[in-house]
Amino acid sequence: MKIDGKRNIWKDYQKEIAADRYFYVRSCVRQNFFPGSEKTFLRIMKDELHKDVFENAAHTTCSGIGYHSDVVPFETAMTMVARQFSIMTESGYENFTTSCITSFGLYSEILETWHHFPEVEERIRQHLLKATGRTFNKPANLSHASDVIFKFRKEIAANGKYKLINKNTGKPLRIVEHIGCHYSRMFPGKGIGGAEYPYVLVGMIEEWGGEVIDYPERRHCCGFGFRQYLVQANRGYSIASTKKKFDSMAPYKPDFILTNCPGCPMFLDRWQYALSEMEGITYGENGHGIPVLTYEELAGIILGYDPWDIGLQVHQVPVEPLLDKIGIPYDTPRKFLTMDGKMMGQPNAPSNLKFYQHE
Amino acid sequence: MINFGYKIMRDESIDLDRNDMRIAEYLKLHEPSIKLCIGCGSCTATCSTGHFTDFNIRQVHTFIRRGEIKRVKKEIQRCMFCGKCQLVCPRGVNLRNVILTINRAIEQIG
Amino acid sequence: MNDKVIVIGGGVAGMTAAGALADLGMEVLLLEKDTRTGGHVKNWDRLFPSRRPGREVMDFVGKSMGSDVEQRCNVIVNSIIRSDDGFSVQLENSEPVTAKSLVIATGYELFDAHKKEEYGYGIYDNVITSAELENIFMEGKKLTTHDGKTPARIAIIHCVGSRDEKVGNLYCSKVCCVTGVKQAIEIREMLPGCEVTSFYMDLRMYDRNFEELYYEAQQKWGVNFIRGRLSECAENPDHSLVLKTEDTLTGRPLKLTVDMVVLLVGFVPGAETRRIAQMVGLQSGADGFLLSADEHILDNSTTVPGVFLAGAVKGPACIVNTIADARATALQVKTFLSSQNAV
Amino acid sequence: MGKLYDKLAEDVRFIEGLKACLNCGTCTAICPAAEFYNYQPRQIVDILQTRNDEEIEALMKSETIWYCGECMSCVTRCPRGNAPGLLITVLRSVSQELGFFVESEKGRQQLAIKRTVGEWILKYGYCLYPSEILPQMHPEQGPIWEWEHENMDEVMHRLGANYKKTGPGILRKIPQEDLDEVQRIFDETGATERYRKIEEFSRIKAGEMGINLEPGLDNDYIRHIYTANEKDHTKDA
Repeated sequence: MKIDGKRNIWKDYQKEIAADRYFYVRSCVRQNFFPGSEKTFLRIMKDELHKDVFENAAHTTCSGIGYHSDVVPFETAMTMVARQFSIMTESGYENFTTSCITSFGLYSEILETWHHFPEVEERIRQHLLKATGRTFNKPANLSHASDVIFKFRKEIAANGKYKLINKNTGKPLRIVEHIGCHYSRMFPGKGIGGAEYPYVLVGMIEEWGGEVIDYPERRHCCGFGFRQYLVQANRGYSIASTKKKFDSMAPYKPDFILTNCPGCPMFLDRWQYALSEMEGITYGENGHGIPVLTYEELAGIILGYDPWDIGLQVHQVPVEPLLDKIGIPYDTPRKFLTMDGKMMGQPNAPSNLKFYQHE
Repeated sequence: MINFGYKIMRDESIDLDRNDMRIAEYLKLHEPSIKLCIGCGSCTATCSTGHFTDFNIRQVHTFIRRGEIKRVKKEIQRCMFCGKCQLVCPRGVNLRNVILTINRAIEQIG
Repeated sequence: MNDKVIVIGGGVAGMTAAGALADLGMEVLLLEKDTRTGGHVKNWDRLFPSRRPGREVMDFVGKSMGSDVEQRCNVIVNSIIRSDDGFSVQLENSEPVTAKSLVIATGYELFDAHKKEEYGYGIYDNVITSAELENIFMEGKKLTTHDGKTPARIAIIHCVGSRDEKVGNLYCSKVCCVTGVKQAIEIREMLPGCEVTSFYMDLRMYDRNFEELYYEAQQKWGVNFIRGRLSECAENPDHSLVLKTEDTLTGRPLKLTVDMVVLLVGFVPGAETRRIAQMVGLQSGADGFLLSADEHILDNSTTVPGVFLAGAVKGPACIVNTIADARATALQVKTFLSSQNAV
Repeated sequence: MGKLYDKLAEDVRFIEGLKACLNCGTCTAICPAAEFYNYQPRQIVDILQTRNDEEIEALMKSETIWYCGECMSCVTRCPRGNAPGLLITVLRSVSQELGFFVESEKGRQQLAIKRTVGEWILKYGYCLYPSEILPQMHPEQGPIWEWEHENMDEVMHRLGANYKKTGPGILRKIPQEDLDEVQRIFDETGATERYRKIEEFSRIKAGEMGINLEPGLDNDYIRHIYTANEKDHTKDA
């Protein structure tokens, strides 16, 4: 592998990312499964980078999961997106940053559609006006929240307490990066690094001291496939896709997986559990899984945030082995406590996948 | 082991790294004209069985050459040996003997 | 000014045109930007379909120029000025040269395989181009992987940079199909134990003895042909390559691991051709290659009086067609100058 | 050119997605669904470009169009600028509009999606909502999700959410006036009508199949479409 070859491609896919004053919209999957990640993103943006990130309570889902599972028509999804733009406009912002990759892909697709078919944009403006009385400006800058963290990766490294180095061996951690399909597959120019060798996560890993693993099924989808997970009968396909990826990456013995899409970390995490229960397979060392992190969680780790404050306790594949490798202290007794420090019971341990509980 | 209500699906792609190519090799050795196939589909177009069923002779012998024997083991028994395919083949592939050879290979190799 | 013609470009087209013009009694100046003439063919070991050495053709074309053609290598054309009685060509670091007629024979470039990102050229160690393979043959080296091992499986990938809107080239490059078949045979000749698999969409065996070569590759050399365009290439820990394609004849996705991949890179219009064309005001087609005055009946002349075209400036062409074309161009030049003189 | 084809071609995604296929197979080669299902995106494009209404209708009634996961990997690779994944979205839209979706096992699942994600959007303003993601319907979410589900208010509070509360934040209660806007957008742009059709065609189909369908998720038809894999989806129908 010649890394310079990739660097030449990365040069061709630079992308303009706004420097401040972001209008932030949330992700349905993130809020449900890894809420700590969105909290950590805002904490980093405000406390470390002193940026203006604004959220308006009136924004809703973009309806993307409904759209990609085909119950929500394109016309509706476009108008829902137009409404988000309208809320951005009324809030006085023009840099739109989304937490979700499905949304980011949908926003990109819609803006592109409007560019090529201005009559569609006009029709959607009429729909929105009629339904809600709203008008809107299109964003001056559209980014995914991972683009923003990428942009400030050096500042985060400068403020950082930890590096992606194995403290026992002194060697860089070996990391698999997984990019959400809708980040740049349809429009390679909209993603940092393009569609074939996206750089958005690689850039963070390089900057924070880790080493990136490229493996044959790197580009393969995590298996979500919308309806392919939403309906139980289809999940055999979803889990088979994930298994394909794990079988392909396992020989490289990755220390963890880094993701930028809200859905992927959930599936890469949960399907490891399901595979351990269905077939007794575990992909890490000694019955451990391979920890899966969001980029917000990783940035939080680098900055020395408490693992349980950034939400690492809601991973089914425990992250403790990774924290140990980096040398991050954690307080196991606090792992499953409430905000006020009260007990609320603990999750059961899976049968085959190692899990960490307190006494 | 927990039953989650579904099974992990099997990869249905053709994996030339893992497939057993013995029958394909046997075929190439004993009826070398098969190597000349250009995938034109003349055989399928004229196939007697294919006219009444969804049997696709071109696809079947292509699967064999890819080592996908399980997929077409039953399928191949549907050939009626009318020999029309051989008459129309632009590359002179002896398709009748291709099928006979595959059957022999299946008997010998499994 | 006597009947002087400047031929720009010293590949097979330019050399042939120059030789033919000299035979017809013209005074010919051949300009070549490279250090020596011979174009792409001088780097090609053996030629399809007969696999004769490329050198034989180069020798013939070289000799055909005789001593009457003035050759100047290492020259860069800076500008071309048109006047009533011909053209003045300004050269870098040199006095201008003048002529009554110009033949543009600046040829083509090979597609830059880096642009086909998903194939990993320049990233994965064992992905090479057809031109690099030819170079290995030319230098008489043994074909090995990047780390010096004898490859057990090689894949040849057709249509790299051709028939591909994604890289901006909708057209077919014509000669890659037969080149791929030729190279497959040559690999089998050199490494009998090495399996060779070609991934193609169509095998466009359009010319004499091409289909026969394909037949030979299948029958005698056991080359595998799978109908499906390569979708992506990825590297294994041992630097072998996983290829993903559809076997379109069975309708199933197909995976194959190989030790080396050879990309059959197509023709693209040359930057130098575009530059020179602009100087004289010639138009390009949608494919970027130069337009002649009429694609059927005036394919050697252009809309600019006195400017003629030869060879692959007009699109992908094989050697036999290029030689015939260049000779036809010479005749057209002669006809043009005769009519000028008559006036 | 047929009427069905014309109908499909009214959609801008169809115009963007169907140029001219040369049957090279780069899409099928890397399609995650093609690996596991009897599915080839190439075949979808090839059938559509025949403009043959009979074949297109059969396609819209088939299992085939429901296998795609809309990952759009095919779009990245097509050398002719086709987008099989986009064409699938159009085929699925029209299949639901015309009631063809109930003719296939996979198509019938649309009712289960409508009654979950589809209704949650209107009820909560989110595509997913934690109290609705029941561990028994999502056993692979594991013990961690069971624990979260049992302690949702506390867990969400611990993780910094603004669960069920007003103001901005994670899983906040979206104000009713905003949910009303979403409802009006759905009414105005065809989503409400699509929901109605999914319900109506499913009701008729459930009757034909003799399976009890009632509102909500706790009924035999929903259980059936949510779990049934009676066909071999790896082989031709």
